[in-house]
Amino acid sequence: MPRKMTINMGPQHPSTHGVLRVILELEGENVVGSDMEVGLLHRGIEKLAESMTYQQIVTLTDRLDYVTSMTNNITYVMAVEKLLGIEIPPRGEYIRTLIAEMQRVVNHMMFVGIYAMDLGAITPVFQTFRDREIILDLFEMISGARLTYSFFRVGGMREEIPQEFFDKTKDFNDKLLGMIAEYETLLTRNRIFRARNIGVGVVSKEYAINCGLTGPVLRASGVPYDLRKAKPYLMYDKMDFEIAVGDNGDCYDRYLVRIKELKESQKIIAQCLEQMPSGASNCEDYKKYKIPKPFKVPAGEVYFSTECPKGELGFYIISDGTKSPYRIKINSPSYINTAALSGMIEGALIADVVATIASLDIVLGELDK
Amino acid sequence: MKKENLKNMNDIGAAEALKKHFPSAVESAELVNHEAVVYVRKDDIKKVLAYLKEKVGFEYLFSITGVDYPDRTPRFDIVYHLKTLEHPLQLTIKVKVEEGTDVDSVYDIFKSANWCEREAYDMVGVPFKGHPNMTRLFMWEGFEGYPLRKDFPLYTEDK
Amino acid sequence: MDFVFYLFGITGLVSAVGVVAFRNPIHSALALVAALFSTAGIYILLDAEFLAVLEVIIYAGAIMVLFLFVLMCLNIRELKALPQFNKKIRPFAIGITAIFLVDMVYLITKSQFGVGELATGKYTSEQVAAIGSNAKALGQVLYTRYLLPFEAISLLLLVAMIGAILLMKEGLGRK
Amino acid sequence: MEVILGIAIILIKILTIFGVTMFIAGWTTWVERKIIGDMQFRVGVERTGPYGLMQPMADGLKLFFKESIVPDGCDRVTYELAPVLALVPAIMSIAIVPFAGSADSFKIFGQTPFIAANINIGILFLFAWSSLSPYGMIFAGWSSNNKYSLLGALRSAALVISYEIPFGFSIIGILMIVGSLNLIDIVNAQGSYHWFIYRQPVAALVFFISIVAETNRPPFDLSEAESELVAGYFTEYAGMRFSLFFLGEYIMLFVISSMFTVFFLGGWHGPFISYDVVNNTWVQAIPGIGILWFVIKSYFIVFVYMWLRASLPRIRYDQMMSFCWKVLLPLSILNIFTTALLNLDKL
Repeated sequence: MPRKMTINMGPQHPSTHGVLRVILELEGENVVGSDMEVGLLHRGIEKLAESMTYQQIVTLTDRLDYVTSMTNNITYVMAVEKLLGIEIPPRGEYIRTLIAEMQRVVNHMMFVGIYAMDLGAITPVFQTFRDREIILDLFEMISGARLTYSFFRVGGMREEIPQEFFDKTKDFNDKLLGMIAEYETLLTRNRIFRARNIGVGVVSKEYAINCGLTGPVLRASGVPYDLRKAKPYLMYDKMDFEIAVGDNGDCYDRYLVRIKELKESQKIIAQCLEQMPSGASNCEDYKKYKIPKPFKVPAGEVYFSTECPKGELGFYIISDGTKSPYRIKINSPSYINTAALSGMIEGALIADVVATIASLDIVLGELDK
Repeated sequence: MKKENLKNMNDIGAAEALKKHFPSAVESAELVNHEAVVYVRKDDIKKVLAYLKEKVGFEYLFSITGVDYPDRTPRFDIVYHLKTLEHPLQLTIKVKVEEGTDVDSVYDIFKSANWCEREAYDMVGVPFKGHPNMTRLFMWEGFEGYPLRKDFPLYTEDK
Repeated sequence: MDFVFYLFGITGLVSAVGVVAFRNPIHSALALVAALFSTAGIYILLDAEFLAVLEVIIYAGAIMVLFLFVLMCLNIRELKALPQFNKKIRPFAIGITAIFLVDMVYLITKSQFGVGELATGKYTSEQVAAIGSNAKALGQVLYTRYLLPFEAISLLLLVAMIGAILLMKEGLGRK
Repeated sequence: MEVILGIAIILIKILTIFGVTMFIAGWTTWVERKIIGDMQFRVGVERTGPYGLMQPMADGLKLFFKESIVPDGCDRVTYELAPVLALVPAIMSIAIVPFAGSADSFKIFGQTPFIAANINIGILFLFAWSSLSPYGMIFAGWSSNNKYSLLGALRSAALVISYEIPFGFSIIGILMIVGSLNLIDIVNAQGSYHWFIYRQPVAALVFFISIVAETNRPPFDLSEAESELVAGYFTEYAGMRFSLFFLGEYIMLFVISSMFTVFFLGGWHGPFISYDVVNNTWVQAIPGIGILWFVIKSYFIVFVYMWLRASLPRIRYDQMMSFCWKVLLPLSILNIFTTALLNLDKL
């Protein structure tokens, strides 16, 4: 009796987080095969970058993962700085660390809310968005934008940060653990939530590594790999924090890893604020790199990556000594995590597919570049 | 080049050890800026990557890129980025490919190569031999040309 | 009352014809539901509201929903042509129909058919009302006079249920 | 004369029921939006009228004048019939809701005023109509020619059939104690404070879970699970046809909550209204207070529904099925046996 039915999940579907198209082959409600179609949001950022100056490309990185623009900016400008061989004074590095962690908090808050919503719980999303708003206001204070900041520039940052920002961040950070506890009351030990998550979308350690999974998804499978510890950049080697690792690699672990990371970020933000040195925050000859004057970058190539909230975001830049890069390759976490989706949803139910997609925490702008 | 020795190595050390192990397959191993870049002969890429994964512990392939050098022969570079998860080591493996020829797919060694190879094919037009589904990834079926080739027009005349 | 009876009777007959005449199985099922409803209406006219409600709950509410469930699983949109009778079956079909017809005619003539005086014997409408309600009267009869057949039937149903589960399990095992 | 009066009373009853239903359905949505808004740190509706009270009206008008799009390739007959089939059971079952009063004390033109149809087998009548409610969903899902709708319809059919069983079984304990299928008898049997929720707690629990499932409300809203099946069986409906489904859902929500009140919360009983056991008569301190108590209790259950919706994630299809067959059904059967043992003297 079972007949196969092919169903199109997306590109217009409430829970594919954008324009991802998953083609499911169903037997009843069980998934027996799946295929994916991406690229509906492909804007050719890599090609665009080839005809823009290095400083202009910062605005393109905003539009990769529009939830975590700050960390995208930081990763990109650090890649170019590495190519140029310039160093940033400690205050600049502390500020970058601080803002990267705040961006991680924003992203993980959004993940918790949207994830709960995809599982049918409609309240957590309002809690997390209410709290996320506070950080967005803070970012607006320093950059003037709420989503696409373009705040960091090669060699430093656009403006000096006012003291008020640090004070308000401290206020926020003191309340953060309470906020996290509030999200957890509705979800973490909820029986339905656990039943929907435990054992769903399981990724084994070997499969995770073989597929090159990254970020919280990799760590949930029991691989304690975090670039902040493995290859410390910025001020992370001076920070005291732990890597969140899961055991089973299921959706529940991915959720727990992110909750743990929220708490660890809280620690890092507190340490950054405490240790924040005074002095300059831009590199010595920052004037040289200021817009609108384009600058040349010595020929060569660099691959630089940081631990973005969603995973490892890397920029592979080949320079030919001119004002624009010869080739930029963006290695984005959503892309590499989504590629492994088919293997995770084999034999699952439709509801599990939704949970699994949501647990990867993808943004299609980054996937499609 | 052994797993145990990785602990005391840096990127370029690993690259040179690789060259020592495969004297014929590896064309060059040098430090470009901060990256250890290894050029491997096109036909040996699968062998080298399998060795790196199984014997050495470079088990994490996370990026495959196509780069177009229109004035050079062979015209394309296919760039593989590999790293180990236990040590902070990273290798950039490059293969030179001439237009119209193909490269061996490494999909059966690294599952992550699935979309990466499709994307490289989509963007610069280098096909991968042995890939189960060598179709375009981002661009639609029937799209003409390969966008990340240098001769792909940035602007087209309005008709 | 007569008018309501004929209304139900005609709807019942028309929809019963619809069950076999529609090409789309879902429409047939819908017609069957309508027929069941008409029957339930006639039961109510006979003061047998308990039977009427049971008819709706069990047949319309449970069995027909299951029917529809299976039909939807198979996803048959429309039959190209009505299935033809197997020639060998035809004499049996005619025979059974004839017996049924004779039976009906006999019963109707024997009971001196007339609206309003259908129930005769021990359980007339008045006597049922004296007991309390239809459901009570039925319960009393079932648990006293017809206890043995009632229990036998329930045992039979239980066996059928277990049998169905066993058959299903075997099917799962083979798969 | 008597016939005309009888017909007039029936007409008045029908109109009253219709008016009450529409009122309930419309403003229950307002209540829900306000309550859930409050739980989610939002204001809820506030633009139309004071406190947004006219919003249901505006919504209704908007839906009424909206174009009703019919999808290509749908089965026209069942497509048009489905919304009606979804609404009719809900409206029909409100006829047996006993808002207040007993059959004996207070009559207008020889009729009990606060119950439209006081029939002997009230419970079975309710079951009959609620067992028909899946038809609307099934036909809607099947006729829309949409795979998501079909999946929603399949889910709802399977669920309603399954949950009908614990739904019915959970009442049997009460029936054994009361010995009647009449709703007024059931309320009277509970007296002022001997509510069945104390005497039949397990049954109350099973009944409540089953009614949440029967009405397709969160966390059991699988047939319209928006994050999985877009909108389930009514994905393809728009305008007035959609609003019929919506109305049906909210009317059923109220009816079934009021049934919980009747079965387990003592119906219209409460403080200031009590049963005089000695004289076997009713003492109503303030007229109409029975209705007030009934509505308060029923809306408390409606509130619990909304509370659930605001706080719980959606359960998965297979988990819900196994929960029904492996937990609720044995529990309700156990409850029947226990009740029978405890009430041997009454049987």
